[in-house]
Amino acid sequence: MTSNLLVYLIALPLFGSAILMLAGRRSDKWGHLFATALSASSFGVGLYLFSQMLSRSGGNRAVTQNLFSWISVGTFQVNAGLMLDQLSICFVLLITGVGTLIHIYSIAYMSHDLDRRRFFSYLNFFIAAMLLLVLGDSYLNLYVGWEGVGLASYLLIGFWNQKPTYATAAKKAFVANRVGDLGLSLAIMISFATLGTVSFAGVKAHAGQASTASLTAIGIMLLVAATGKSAQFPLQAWLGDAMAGPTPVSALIHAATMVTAGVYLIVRSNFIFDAAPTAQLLVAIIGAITLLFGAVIGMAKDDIKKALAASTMSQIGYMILGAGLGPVGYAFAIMHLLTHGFFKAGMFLGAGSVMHGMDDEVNMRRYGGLRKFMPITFATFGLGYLAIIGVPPFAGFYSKDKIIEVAFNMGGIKGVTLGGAAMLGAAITAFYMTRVVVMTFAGNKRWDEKAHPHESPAMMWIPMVLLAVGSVASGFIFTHGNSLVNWLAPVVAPNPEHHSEMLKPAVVSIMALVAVLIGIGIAIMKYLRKDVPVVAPENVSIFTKIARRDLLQDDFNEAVFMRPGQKLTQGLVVADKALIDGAVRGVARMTVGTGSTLRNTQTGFVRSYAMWILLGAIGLIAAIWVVTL
Amino acid sequence: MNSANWLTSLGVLPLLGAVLISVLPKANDLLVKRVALATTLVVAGTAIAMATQFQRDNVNFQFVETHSWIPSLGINYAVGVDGIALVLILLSVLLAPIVVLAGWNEAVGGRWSVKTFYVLMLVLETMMIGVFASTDVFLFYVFFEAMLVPVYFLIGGYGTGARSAAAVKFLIYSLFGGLLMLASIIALYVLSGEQGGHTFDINALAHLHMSSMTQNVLFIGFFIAFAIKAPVWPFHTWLPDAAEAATPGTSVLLLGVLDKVGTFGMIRYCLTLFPHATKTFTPVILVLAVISIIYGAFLAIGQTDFKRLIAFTSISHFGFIMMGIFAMTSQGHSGATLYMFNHGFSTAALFLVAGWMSSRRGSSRIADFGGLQRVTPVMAWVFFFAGMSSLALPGLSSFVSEFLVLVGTYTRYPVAAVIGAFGIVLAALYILIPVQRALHGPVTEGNEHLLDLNLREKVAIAPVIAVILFLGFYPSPLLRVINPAAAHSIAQAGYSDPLPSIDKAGK
Amino acid sequence: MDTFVAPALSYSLLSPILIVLGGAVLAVLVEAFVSRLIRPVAQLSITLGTLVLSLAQVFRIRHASSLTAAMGSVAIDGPAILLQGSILVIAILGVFLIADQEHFTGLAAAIPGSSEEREAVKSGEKVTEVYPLTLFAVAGMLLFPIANDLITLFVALEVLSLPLYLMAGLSRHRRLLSQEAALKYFLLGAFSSAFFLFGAAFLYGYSGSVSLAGIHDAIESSPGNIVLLLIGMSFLSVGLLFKVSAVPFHAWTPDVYQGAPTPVTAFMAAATKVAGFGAMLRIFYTAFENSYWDWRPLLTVIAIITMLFGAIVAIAQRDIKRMLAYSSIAHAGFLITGILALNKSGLDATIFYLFAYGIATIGAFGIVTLVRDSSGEVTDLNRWAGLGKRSPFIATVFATLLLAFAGIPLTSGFIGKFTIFSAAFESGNKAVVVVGVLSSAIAAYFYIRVIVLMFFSDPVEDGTSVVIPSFLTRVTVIASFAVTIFLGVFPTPLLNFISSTATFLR
Amino acid sequence: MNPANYLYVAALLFTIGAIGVVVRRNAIVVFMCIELMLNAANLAFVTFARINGNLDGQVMAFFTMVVAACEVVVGLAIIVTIYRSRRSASVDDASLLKR
Repeated sequence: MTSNLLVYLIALPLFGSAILMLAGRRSDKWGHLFATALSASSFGVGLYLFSQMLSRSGGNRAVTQNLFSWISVGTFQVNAGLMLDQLSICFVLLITGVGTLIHIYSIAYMSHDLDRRRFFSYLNFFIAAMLLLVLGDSYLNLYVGWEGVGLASYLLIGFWNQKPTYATAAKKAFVANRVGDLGLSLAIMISFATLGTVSFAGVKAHAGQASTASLTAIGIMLLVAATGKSAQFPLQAWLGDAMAGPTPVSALIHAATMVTAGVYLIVRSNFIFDAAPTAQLLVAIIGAITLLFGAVIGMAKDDIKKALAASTMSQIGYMILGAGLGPVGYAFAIMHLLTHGFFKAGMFLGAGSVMHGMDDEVNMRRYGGLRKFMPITFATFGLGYLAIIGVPPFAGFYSKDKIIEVAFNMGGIKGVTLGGAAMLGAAITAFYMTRVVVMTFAGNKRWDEKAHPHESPAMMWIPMVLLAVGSVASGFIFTHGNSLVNWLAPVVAPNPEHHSEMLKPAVVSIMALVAVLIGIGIAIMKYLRKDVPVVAPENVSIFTKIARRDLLQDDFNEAVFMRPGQKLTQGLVVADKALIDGAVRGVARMTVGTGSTLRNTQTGFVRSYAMWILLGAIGLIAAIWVVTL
Repeated sequence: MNSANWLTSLGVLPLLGAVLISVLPKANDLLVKRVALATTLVVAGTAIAMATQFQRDNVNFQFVETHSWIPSLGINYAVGVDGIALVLILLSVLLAPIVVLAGWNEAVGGRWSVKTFYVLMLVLETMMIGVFASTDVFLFYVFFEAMLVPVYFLIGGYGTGARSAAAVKFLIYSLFGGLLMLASIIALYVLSGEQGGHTFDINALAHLHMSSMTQNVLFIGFFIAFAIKAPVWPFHTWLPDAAEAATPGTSVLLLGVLDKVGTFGMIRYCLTLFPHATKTFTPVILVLAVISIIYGAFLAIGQTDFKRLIAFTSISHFGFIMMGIFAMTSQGHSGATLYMFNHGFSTAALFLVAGWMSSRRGSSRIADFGGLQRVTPVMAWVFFFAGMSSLALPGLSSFVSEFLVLVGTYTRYPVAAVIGAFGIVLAALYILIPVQRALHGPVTEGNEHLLDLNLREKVAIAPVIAVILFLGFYPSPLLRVINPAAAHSIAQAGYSDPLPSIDKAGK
Repeated sequence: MDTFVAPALSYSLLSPILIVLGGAVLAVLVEAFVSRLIRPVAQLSITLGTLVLSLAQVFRIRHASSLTAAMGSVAIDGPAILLQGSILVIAILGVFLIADQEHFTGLAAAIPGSSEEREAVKSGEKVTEVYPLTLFAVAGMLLFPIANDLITLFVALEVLSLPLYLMAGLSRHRRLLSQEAALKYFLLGAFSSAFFLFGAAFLYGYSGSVSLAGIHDAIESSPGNIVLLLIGMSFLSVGLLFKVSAVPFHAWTPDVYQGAPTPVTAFMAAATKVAGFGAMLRIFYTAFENSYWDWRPLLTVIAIITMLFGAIVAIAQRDIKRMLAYSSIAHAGFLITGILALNKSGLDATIFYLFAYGIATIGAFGIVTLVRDSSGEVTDLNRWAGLGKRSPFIATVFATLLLAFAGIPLTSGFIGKFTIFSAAFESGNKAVVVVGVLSSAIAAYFYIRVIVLMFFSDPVEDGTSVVIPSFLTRVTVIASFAVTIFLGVFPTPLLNFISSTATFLR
Repeated sequence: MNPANYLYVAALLFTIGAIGVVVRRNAIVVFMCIELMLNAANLAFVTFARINGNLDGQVMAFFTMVVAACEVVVGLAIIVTIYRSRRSASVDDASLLKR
């Protein structure tokens, strides 16, 4: 089934971005509105396609559009083709929907920035790239979007790049992503070498014939790609710094959409992972590690955005874990992705509005008792909070508990460890999110007198409200009658045989709730009962110190990659001059030297010349003698 | 126009322009420049017209033209193009007007008059066309060597810094390689004489009977010449010096076109004439290629000067091209040829902007710049764009070629491809580090009053950007021309694409 | 006791030589009897007239071939005609340079710096002995490559050498150097010709005949004592290799080239090489043909040493004339490879190379005569800096000639190198080809260095300037420039003519 | 008596001459050594003429004498000029041209 509307999903925002770029300052007046309109219209197209989809039965809901033959050399045939199926439509709606809300929010948030127009053209560009990522019908098309969003995030993180640290953060993000991209491109190479195709359909069709080894290789490479893009261990280090970007960016790119691309990639490649258990297990393990890693960092952060970033990392860890659990997990991974999209974006926008009110103060130790000053922000943020810690009946409860449950149900050591990790993560999540809420909205005010906290304009709180609605309702909607699971069934093909339930869902939920309550309790003990010092106490345990230093992730990279790399580079630069070029110059110098030495045979004394001739003659005789013997 | 003499006319046009310029009054620089620009535009137009006549699926040389030149030595003036040569000729003639327009004032302050500069330029253009078009090995050699002279004077006469030293280094290096090739050519000549009549016709020589020993020796003669031309580690040290000293325009032609003669020669001569030797040496060459990729990237990261940095990035890119060529798969081959074209444009973009930056700032040291994005947004953007195309961002032309090379190599030589792929990461570093230093951060002093691009410069760079974008999304026009030729040259070398492993398993 | 038979001489075939000799005698008479005022003009016109006439004769008999022109003592055949032609053309161009009297002392016999020398200079005396000397030398050169027996060979050698010894001493400026050059050239020349003669004696002893044909037959039937042959061959080679300045018999070349008046240098650098190699070609291709197993290895070694030595030492030179001298040594090496080839293509290539190289050399030295300061020519390379600025045209021509020496395509030098190397390769001497290629790479370096000096370095303000060339000099320079380019682009006519005519008569 | 002996003499003379050229400084003496070598050659020629039993060698000898005479003329001219300007006939003094 084909549809020629798909291209418009991408074309509209791309067009907007291009116009704003070319028009430059001339479009300062209307640029932001234009961009928002285009994003919204793209959302409209998405909705229309969604409605059409609903009108068709499960099997043939997917639509494709083939634009032209992009690269065609020998057997390497890649079309510029788009594919919209049940999986990608979820993303399309999330991207365009949340995206549009954040456009609107940014109109107000960025109103004082001289370069707002440029900001919006970036945003549009991001929307287009992200849509291409989820709509591309082959790994190579996905790759284009994949790096496109990378570029967008680079540009947006470095939006205020006159600040060197921000510029560095942007560079860091790009490079880390490139490492992931390396994985993706290798995956594509392997799949072409083994399967002779790189289109999703093709790979899906032939995956069965390929050897497990090569499929595992592909899977691991895809996982590398995912870790890069989704800030998973060990490529997670860039996400925290990425908070240098304007808060709407953090909400859209580094919470709701781009960072979840890794999850999309893995779920999209279910046919590979299902056939490569090792790779799949690795995915689950990475997810588990990261969800704890992020959670731990989250506990120690005083910068509200960094705390949220850490929690994003952790939540995506849940998704990856879910995706790593195989057919039963894919749907829940996606579900958590969507719900997370709502509540995390909402909370980021909330954080943004707090910063807006506190003239860009990000240190939570300088907040406190803000709830009466910005009630709406508090309300929306609170709902998001309840959602993320997984309190029923909020969205997080449904999605996260499902993942924990499925994890336990893997059975055996695997089940216990993964499930346990997820459970522990839930508790920690509850702790640090409570900490955030308490430090920000509750307790005594700790900001100095210059700050005049105030509620943000409607332009900003309306999107927050809408997202809050999402974070309340979405979970219920998705799980009501297994709607999302069934919806995604044609894509991810859950295997019918039912797992031996190690634990009943109810049990899992109760355990989870208990864990959450413990987390909340400790947090309240620590931060509500005693009042929070304005400067972070130094006399803390080594663990806290390490956690504050992001578990030494940067120190590690620096020690293992950066410094040796720099040494190597300097060494090579010297070696190039000294050895290679030196060798060349040496030969030249040697020749000249020989010349000036031989020159001295020309003594100027005629008798020595005569001597030469005489010796020459004798030499000739001697030689000719030898020759004839 | 009679299709037989397309190439000759193409080659003669710049010469006519040169003659015309040389009779113009010395004083009137503007007129000289205009004539030069007009000439190059006419040539470009003619070339495009010719390209439309090219039959894509015909793998034989087209627009063939043969006149006996030195019959007593069996030397002919024989020209003709296949898809690969055609693409490279297009590259040369398209870059020429851009270079003229972009470097509108770069001839000023040279040793000699502006006139001389453009005469040399146009003569060089003729040579470039000739070197790609000739199908007679001797003729090729003549162009190959004669081409050095104008470049030598362009670098030494109009460059900056240690220009004459750089020029000499360039010339000696190239001459040395050329002479080794001459030895091989002489051997070919003698062999052809022993096997029925002296000839230099590439097709005839391809059927020469040679012992594998002979093949290897002669192959080395050719290969070193080409390896020096397309600087391959460890023959590269002339390039950074030359690129640093030469004017931006010259550098564009040097890196963008002249160095391609090396890689082109590998395809056209090494592969066609010495298939067995090619097989023998492929492992060594792949190692060299991979080293070039990584080594070039690392040195690029380590450079403190824009021009040297770009030079080293090119060394890295030439590693990719060579890898693609000697991977001996249709993807690798087409990718390599496409890479040559794309690299021409992305380097052109990088070098022209770098040239504008340094001419405004009076220095090409990266450290002297800072915060340009605030002062000169357009220039900064163009540089950033050029950088992105240099690091092969998907959606830009160079991505297509780089990925084809990698995929094509992987199917036959996975290890080389995997190591080479790390160039992708390093590329991000060698582009983003200078971008951050020069464009981002606060405006450092000395840069507050730099002027942004003027209209002429915008007009000059616009087509480059357009081409890079267009080919990024729609490379087919070129690929359709390249593919048959590439497939042909692989078949000639006695290779065929490896099958996907599942099919192999099936067999 | 049979009756005396008058020798039968075919004068028309010998006419080129006879004309030149006649002209020389006439010139001597003029020197003796014509008044000083009109002497220069008269001499110049006589000399040129003679040479042109002789050239015309050569052209007239271009298809002739005879062994009996002078009772078998000379061979008139293709190579002979070609070489004589080249020599005459070069000689004419050389005389054009010599005609610029600036270079010659007014009174060769005067002590440098003595009162009578100053007198001579003041009275604007013009030396004109140089013309008859030139003519005699030319006559010797014409005879050398066609001589078909050892006697004629020796006589020709001396006839071409003796005048050159004297001419080397005629420079106006730097008299002492000039005289020293003459002395060295003379002593070493005589020394080497003694070897030549001794070698000739042994060859005669081996073969019992002084004619090359006789030696050839003797070698074929190899009757006599091989030792005699070997000694004879090597000593004869000493004399010849000396003339063409091959290492280790080269030592005179730089000194003499530098000391001699530049026009003379030009003349002898170009013409002597042609004559010398002409003779070598004939001897090695006809007389020694069958014993090449004996001499080829030696000549190979000498060729290699010569190429490398010339190229490498030239790099270290600071004086343009010395540099050209060493470059001529290197070229001698290249030419020897042509002799080594010992096949038709080698013969053709060598003849082509000789002509191309001779013409280019004349032009190069012609330009050297133009670069002067108050005290005459400037040969110090450093003072050539920025010549390209002072007079672009001259610099460009010189650069072109240098590129020709370096063997860059589209110049005669390239075709020459290519043909001669391919001939050597054909004959299986791959090593020589490789070394040749390498040494031309080295050689390229110092040619390029001069170009850099002329174009890429700024002029030093020390009064060095390029004088407006006299008409004749201009003709020489332009002619050699034109020929160099023409032969680089359209060598076909000459190549064809050579390959169609050049076959030795035995 | 064995004609070969004449050849030995010739060779001896030639060697003496050659060595003389290398070791003696005075230009005149050097020149005379060269003459000696020429005459050694002459001796060889006539000897061979005798051995081969034809006259060519002897003819050659006559030619050589003439040529040698010419050489003397030229040579003395040069040497004398040098002597006059330098007041010395030592060949080692004439060594301005070098390297």
